[in-house]
Amino acid sequence: AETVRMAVLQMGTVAWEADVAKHHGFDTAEGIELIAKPYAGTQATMVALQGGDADVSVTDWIWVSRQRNEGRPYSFVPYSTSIGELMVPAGSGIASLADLEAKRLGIAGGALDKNWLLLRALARKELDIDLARRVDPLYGAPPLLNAQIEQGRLDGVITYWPFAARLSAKGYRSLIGAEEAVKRLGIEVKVPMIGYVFDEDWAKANPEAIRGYLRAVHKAKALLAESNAEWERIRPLMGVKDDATFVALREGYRAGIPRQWGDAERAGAAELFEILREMGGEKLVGKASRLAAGTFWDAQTD
Amino acid sequence: MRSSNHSSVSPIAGGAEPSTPGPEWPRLVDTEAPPACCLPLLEVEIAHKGFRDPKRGEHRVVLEQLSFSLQPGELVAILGPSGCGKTTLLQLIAGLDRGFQGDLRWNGQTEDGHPRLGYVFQNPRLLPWLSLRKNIELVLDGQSHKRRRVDDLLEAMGLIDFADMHANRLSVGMQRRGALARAFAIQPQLLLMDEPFVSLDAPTARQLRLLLLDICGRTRPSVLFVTHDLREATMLADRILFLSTSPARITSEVAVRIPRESRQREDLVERAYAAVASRFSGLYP
Amino acid sequence: MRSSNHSSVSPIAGGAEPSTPGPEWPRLVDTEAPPACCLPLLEVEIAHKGFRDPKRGEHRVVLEQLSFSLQPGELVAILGPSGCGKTTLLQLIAGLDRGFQGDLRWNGQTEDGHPRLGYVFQNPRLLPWLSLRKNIELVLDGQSHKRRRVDDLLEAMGLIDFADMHANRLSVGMQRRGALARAFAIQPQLLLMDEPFVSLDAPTARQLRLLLLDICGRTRPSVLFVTHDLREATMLADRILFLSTSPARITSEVAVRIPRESRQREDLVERAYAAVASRFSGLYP
Amino acid sequence: MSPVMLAAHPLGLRIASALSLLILWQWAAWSYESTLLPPPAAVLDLAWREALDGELLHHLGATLRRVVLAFALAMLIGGTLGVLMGRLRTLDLILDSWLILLLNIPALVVIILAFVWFGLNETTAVMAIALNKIPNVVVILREGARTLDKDYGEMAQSFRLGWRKTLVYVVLPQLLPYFAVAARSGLALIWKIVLVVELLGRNDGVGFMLHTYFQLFDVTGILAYSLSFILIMLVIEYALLQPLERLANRWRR
Amino acid sequence: MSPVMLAAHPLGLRIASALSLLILWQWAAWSYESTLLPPPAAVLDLAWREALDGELLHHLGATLRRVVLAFALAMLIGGTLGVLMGRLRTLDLILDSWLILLLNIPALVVIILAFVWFGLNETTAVMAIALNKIPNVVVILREGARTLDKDYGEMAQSFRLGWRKTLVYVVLPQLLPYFAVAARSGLALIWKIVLVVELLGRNDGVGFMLHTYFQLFDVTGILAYSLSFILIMLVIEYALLQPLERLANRWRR
Ligand SMILES: Nc1ncnc2c1ncn2[C@@H]1O[C@H](COP(=O)(O)OP(=O)(O)OP(=O)(O)O)[C@@H](O)[C@H]1O
Ligand SMILES: Nc1ncnc2c1ncn2[C@@H]1O[C@H](COP(=O)(O)OP(=O)(O)OP(=O)(O)O)[C@@H](O)[C@H]1O
Ligand SMILES: [Mg+2]
Ligand SMILES: [Mg+2]
Repeated sequence: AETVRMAVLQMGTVAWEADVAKHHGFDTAEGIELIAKPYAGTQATMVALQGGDADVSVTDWIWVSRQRNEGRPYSFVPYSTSIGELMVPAGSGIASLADLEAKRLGIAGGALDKNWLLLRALARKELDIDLARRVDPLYGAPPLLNAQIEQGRLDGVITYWPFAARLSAKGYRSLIGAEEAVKRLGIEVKVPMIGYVFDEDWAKANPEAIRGYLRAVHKAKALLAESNAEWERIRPLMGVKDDATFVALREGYRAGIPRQWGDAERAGAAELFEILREMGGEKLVGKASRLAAGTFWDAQTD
Repeated sequence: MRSSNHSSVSPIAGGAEPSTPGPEWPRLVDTEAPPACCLPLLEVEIAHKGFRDPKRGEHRVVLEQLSFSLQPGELVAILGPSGCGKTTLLQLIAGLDRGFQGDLRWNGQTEDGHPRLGYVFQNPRLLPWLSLRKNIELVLDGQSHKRRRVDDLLEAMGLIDFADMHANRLSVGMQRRGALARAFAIQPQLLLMDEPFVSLDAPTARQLRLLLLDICGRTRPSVLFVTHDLREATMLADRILFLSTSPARITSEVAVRIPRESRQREDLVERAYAAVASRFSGLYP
Repeated sequence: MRSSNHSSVSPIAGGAEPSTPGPEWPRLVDTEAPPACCLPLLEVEIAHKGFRDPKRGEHRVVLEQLSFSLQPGELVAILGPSGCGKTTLLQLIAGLDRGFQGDLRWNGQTEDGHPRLGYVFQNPRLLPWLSLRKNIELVLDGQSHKRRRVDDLLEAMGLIDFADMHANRLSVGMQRRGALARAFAIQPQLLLMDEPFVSLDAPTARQLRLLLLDICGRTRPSVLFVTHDLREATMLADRILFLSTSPARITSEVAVRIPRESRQREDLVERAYAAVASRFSGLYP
Repeated sequence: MSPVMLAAHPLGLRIASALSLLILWQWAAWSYESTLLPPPAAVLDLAWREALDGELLHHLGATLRRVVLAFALAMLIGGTLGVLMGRLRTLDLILDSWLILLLNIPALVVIILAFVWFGLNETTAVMAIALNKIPNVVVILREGARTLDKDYGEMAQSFRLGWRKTLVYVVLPQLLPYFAVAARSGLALIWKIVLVVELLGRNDGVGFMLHTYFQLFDVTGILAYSLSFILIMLVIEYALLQPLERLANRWRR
Repeated sequence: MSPVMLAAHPLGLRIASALSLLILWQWAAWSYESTLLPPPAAVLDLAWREALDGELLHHLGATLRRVVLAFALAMLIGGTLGVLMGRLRTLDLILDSWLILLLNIPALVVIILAFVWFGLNETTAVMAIALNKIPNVVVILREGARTLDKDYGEMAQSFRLGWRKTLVYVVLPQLLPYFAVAARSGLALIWKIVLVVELLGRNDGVGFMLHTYFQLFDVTGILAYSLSFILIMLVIEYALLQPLERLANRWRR
C-alpha cells in the first residue's frame, strides 16, 4: 500500500480525524497507509509540508493560491467551512459590530487574519467604518487571548473556532461568526475556508494515493458526523477537561463539515478572494489579482 | 643554625667599632630600646600564621611567636632567607590577611586608629590600564595640587618623560620606581616596603635611598622594609630584624646607630656594614 | 655621560692590578678578543629598535647601533641603567620580538641554526595553575628520567619540599629559583637571564651563582645575563658589557680574567670588583 | 602572533568579506531558484518599499526601543548581581539555584506567565525580555568577578581607595572583556527573545511582522525584516561596541 | 573578601534557598488560586504521572540528546573558531561581519530555512541548533583569546613548547572562565533554541510538549515539562559543571 504522510496539529481537529480513519482501517480499506505526524504548531505542519516531510497538510486556499503564483503548485481540497468567531463575555453590552467602538479586542493570528479581515469588510460595508481604527486591537497567540479575556482584560476576541468553542463552553457567546460575515457580504453559499493541501505534482504522480487518502478521511468525517460514541472514543485526544468544552468542540466540528463543493462554491471563493485582497492587500495574497488557476484540486471527481 | 630563644638589640654606632658579638643573641628585654620617644606606633605579636595547601590539605606554619614593635618615625629593616615569611608578615601588618593568631596593636593618630599606609609591594602592582601618572593620582584624594605633587615625584624618580605611558609598557625597574612614587605620594604615616630597591641600577638605587631618607627627615613616617641587601639595611635602618627560616621567628635584632644626617656618607655606612656583616656571616645555613 | 664611538675590551685579571683606564672607552676593534675559540655562537647587530606609544603615536628609540658577539661557552654580563633596554635586547635575541632593524647571525649546532634556549625572564613567569614540578617538566620533552632530573634540580634550589605546590603560592624568591630551575633543566645551549639572582638572600644567591658556574663547567652553554650588581657580574662573567641610557649602545666592555675554577674565591672576586668598580664609578649620570 | 600583511587594509578586508557574503547569497539564489531563497535584490526591494511606506521603520523602532530598554535593565541588574555573586560566596550559594532555574526556564514560559499575570502591555513585555536576559548577564559577570586579580585588590585595599574608586579603576577594567561578552551575546539574545514576545502578544515590532510573514510563508518578507534589524545591529557593533572596545583595550601589549 | 561565617554549611544554605523558592511558589499559588498558577504538588503529580506512563522520559530523552549533540558541536566549532579569531586579526576581519550576521539572525529564520532546505530530520535539527549557538561561543572565546597573557605566550615560545603543549597548558587554562561562561550560558541558550526547533519541526521533545500544552493553555503541563528539564540542567550544573570548575580553579589564591 502507498503511504500518505499527513502533518497534523497535536490535539487538533485534523488529528482526531486521522485517528478515526486509522482506527477503523479506512486507510487500508482504500489501499493506502495513512501516517499522521503530530506537530506542535500550525506553522510546523506547513514547514513539514514544504520541507518534504509530509504529503498532506491542512491550511487555507489563499495560501495555496499565493504559492501557485510563485511557482509552487500546491492544491486544495475542502476540509472545513468553519474558521472563526467574534466572542464576547455572556453579560457583555456589545450587541453588534457598531458597539465595538474603542473596545479592547483580541485578534488571534495577527493583522492579516481572515476572520478579522472579513469582519472589517463587513463593518465597512454595513456601517461604513474601518474597524481597525475604531477598536483597540491586541494581536496575540490564541491561547493567550483566551486567558486574557477570561481574566477580564479584553472586551472580546476574534479567534479560531476551536478556541471559540472552548470559550463558548465557558459561557461566552458568539457575536458573529466569519461564516455569517461571508453571507452578509453577499456570498450566499458556504465556502470552505480550509482544506487538505498537497503538492499537485505528488498527487499526479500518485493518483491512487491521493484518491484513497481523500476517501479515507471522508469516511472518517462521515463517521464523526453521525456517531457520538466515536467522539467518546477520541475524547482523550482532545485535551478537554469538561463536558461543555467537549460538546462545543464536537458540534463545532460537525458544523464545519463541507456539504457542497460545486461551481457555486468556487465562484464564492473567487468573490471572497476579491474581498480579502482588497482588505489584506498584496501582503496577504501576493502580487496576483485573481485566485490562481488550479488552486482547487479537480481530479477527485471520479 | 643556632637555636636561640633570646635576642637583644645590639647597637652598632656609625664610626664606632662594633661591640663584640656574643655567641648567642639574648632576647630583647626592653633594655637599650631603639630611638624611642613615646608610645610605639605598632606592636606586633604574631602567635601563629600558616597556610593550608588546598591540594594536599597540609598545613604549613610560616610565622610563629614573632613579636616586635615599631616606634613612630623609626626605620626598621627585615632580613631573612628566601621564602621565610617576610612578605606574609607585611601583608598581616597591612591588614590584607586576617587569618592568623596573634595581635596587632595600633597607637595611631588617625580616627580609626590605623595610620595612613603606603605599601610598596614586592611586585610593582601598577594598574596596567592606567598611565603612570594616573596610577599615582589614583591613590591621592582630591588634593588640589595633585598634579604638581605627582610631577615632582616623577621628576625625582627620573620618570617624568614616561608619565603618560601605560604602566605595563615601562621596564620593570621603571615600574618599581613608579610603585615607590605611589607609596611616597600619599605621605604615609606607615611605609611598608618589600624589597623596594631591587631591579634598579646602583646609581639609581642609591639616589632613591637618599630620597627615602630625605622624605623620612621631612614627614617622619615609620618605615618597615624588607631587603636582602645587608649594606642597604645598614645604610637606611635604625634597627635590623633578622628572621629565621620558616617557621620564621626573630633570631636577632641589631640597632644601627648612624645618625640620619650622615647616612649618605659611604665610609660610615661601609664601616657599620663591615661590623654587622662580620657578625652575621654564616648565620644562615 | 661621555659620548664615545669606541669601546675596547679591557681585561681585568683576577688577582692582577687592572690596567689604568683611559678617559674614553675606545671602540672594540677585534683586538684582544674574549676567550674565543672559533666561530661566535651569535653575532648581534642591531641598527635600530623602537616602540610606538599607541596613546601619543610617538616613537621612542630604545636600542641603536648596538653590536657584539657571543662565543660558545662564554659568560657575558650586561649592565646598564634602569629602563635602558636590556630586557628588550634579550627579547630580540630570544626571537620574541622581530620588529627591529638589524641582524642576528647564528652559527648554531641545531638543525634550524638556533641553539636550544633557556630564558630566565625578569619576572618568573611560572604558570600559576601548574605545580612547581609540572612547570619544569613542561619544558622537557619526553625524557625518560624527567622526574629524577627535576627532583635533583629542585633539591639544588632548596625547593624540593614545595615541588607540588601551585607556583603562585610560592614566595617571589622561590618562584625565581623555580624559573632558574626551569631554564637549567633543558640543558640550554644559550642561556638568557634577566636579573636572575635578585630577591634572593645573600647565602642563597651565592649558592645559586656557584650552581650556575658548575653547570657552565659541565654543559658549557653560552650565557648572557643582565644584572645591576657589578660584584655579581665580576664574579660570574668572562666579559661585562655596559649599556648607556636609551637609546642604548655599548659604552664599554670589560673582560674579567678570573679563571672559572677560582670564581668561588671571594678574595679574588673582591679584588677584581674593586678594580672594575673604581673604573666605573660615576659612569652613569 | 597576528600576521600584519593584510592588516594594513582592515576596511578593505571587511568590505570584501561582506561583499563575498552577498555574492554567495546571490549565487545560491540563482542556482536554487525558488521563492524559498529569494535573491538579495528582491529582499532589498521589499525592504525599501516597506521603509518608504513607513511600516518597516515603525516596526524597527518599536523593537529597537524594547531591545534597548531591556538591555539597559538587564545589564544593570544582572551586572550588579553577577559581580556581587562572584565576590560573595554566601550570596552565591543562596542565589545559585534560583539563577540556574531562571537561566534554564524557557523564554516562552516566562513570557506566558508574565503576560498572564501582568497583562499584555509594554511594561510587561520589556520586563519579560529583561528577565530572560538577566541570568545570562549574571552568569557571565559572576565568572568574571571570580577571576579578579587579588594583587590589585590588595593594592586598592591597602591604599584605601574606597569602593567607588576600586570599582571604577580596579574592578571594572578587569571585567571589561566580560562586559563585552555580555553586551554582544546579550544584544543577540535579547533580540531573539523580543521576537518571541512580539509574536505572542504585541501589535508591532519586527517579531510581529516576522510572524505575519511566517504565516504566509513569505521568505522574502522574513528576510527583509530580519536583515533590516541585523543592519541596525551591525551599525551598533561597528559604530559603538568596537570603537569602545578598542579604546578600552588600548593598554594591552 | 568573602565572609566565612555561613560558608561552613554551603549545602545547608543551598537547600534552604531551594526550599524557600518552593515555599514562595506554594504561597503564591494559594493566594492566587487559579489554574494559571498551579501549586507545586499539582505540577509534581502531573510530572510523576507522565514519567510513569513513559511519555515524559521519552520527550526528555529526545530533547537531551539534541541538546548534548548540538552543545558538543557548537563548543568544538565555536571554540576553535573563536580562539583563532581572537588571535589572528586577519581572520577576525574576514569573519567578523559574518559572525554578527549569524549572531543576530533570529533563531526562527535559521530554523525555518534549514528545515525547508534540508528537510525535517534529526540531523538538520541538531545542525540548526548548533548553528544558532556557534556565533555565541565564538564571541565569548574570541574575547577570551584577546586577553591571553603575552608573558606566558613568550615563555612558551622561547622554550619551544610546540602548539599542542602551548594549547593545553598555557592557552586553555587562561580561557577556562570563558569556556565556563560559554558552557553555562550556552546550555541555557541551546535549550531555548531546541524548544523552537521542536515546535517547528519535530514530533517529540520537551518543546513539542510545551507547545501542545500551550495550545490547551495547561499551565500545569507547561510547568511539569519545563521543570523536569530544568531539573536535568540542575543535575548537570551541580554534578558536572561546578565540580569541574572548582577543580580547575583550585589554583587561584
Ligand atoms: N611594549 C612596549 N611598548 C612601549 N615601550 C616599551 C615597551 N617595552 C619596553 N618599552 C620601553 O623600552 C625601554 C626599555 O625597556 P626595557 O624593559 O628593555 O628596560 P630594561 O633595560 O630591561 O630596564 P630594567 O632594568 O628596569 O628592567 C623603556 O623605556 C620602556 O618604556
Ligand atoms: N597563599 C599562600 N598559600 C600557601 N602558601 C603560601 C601562600 N602565600 C605564601 N605562602 C608560603 O608562605 C611562605 C612564606 O612566603 P613569603 O612570600 O612570605 O616569603 P618571603 O619571606 O617574602 O620570601 P621572598 O624573600 O622569596 O619574597 C612560603 O613558603 C610560601 O610558600
Ligand atoms: Mg617576599
Ligand atoms: Mg628589564
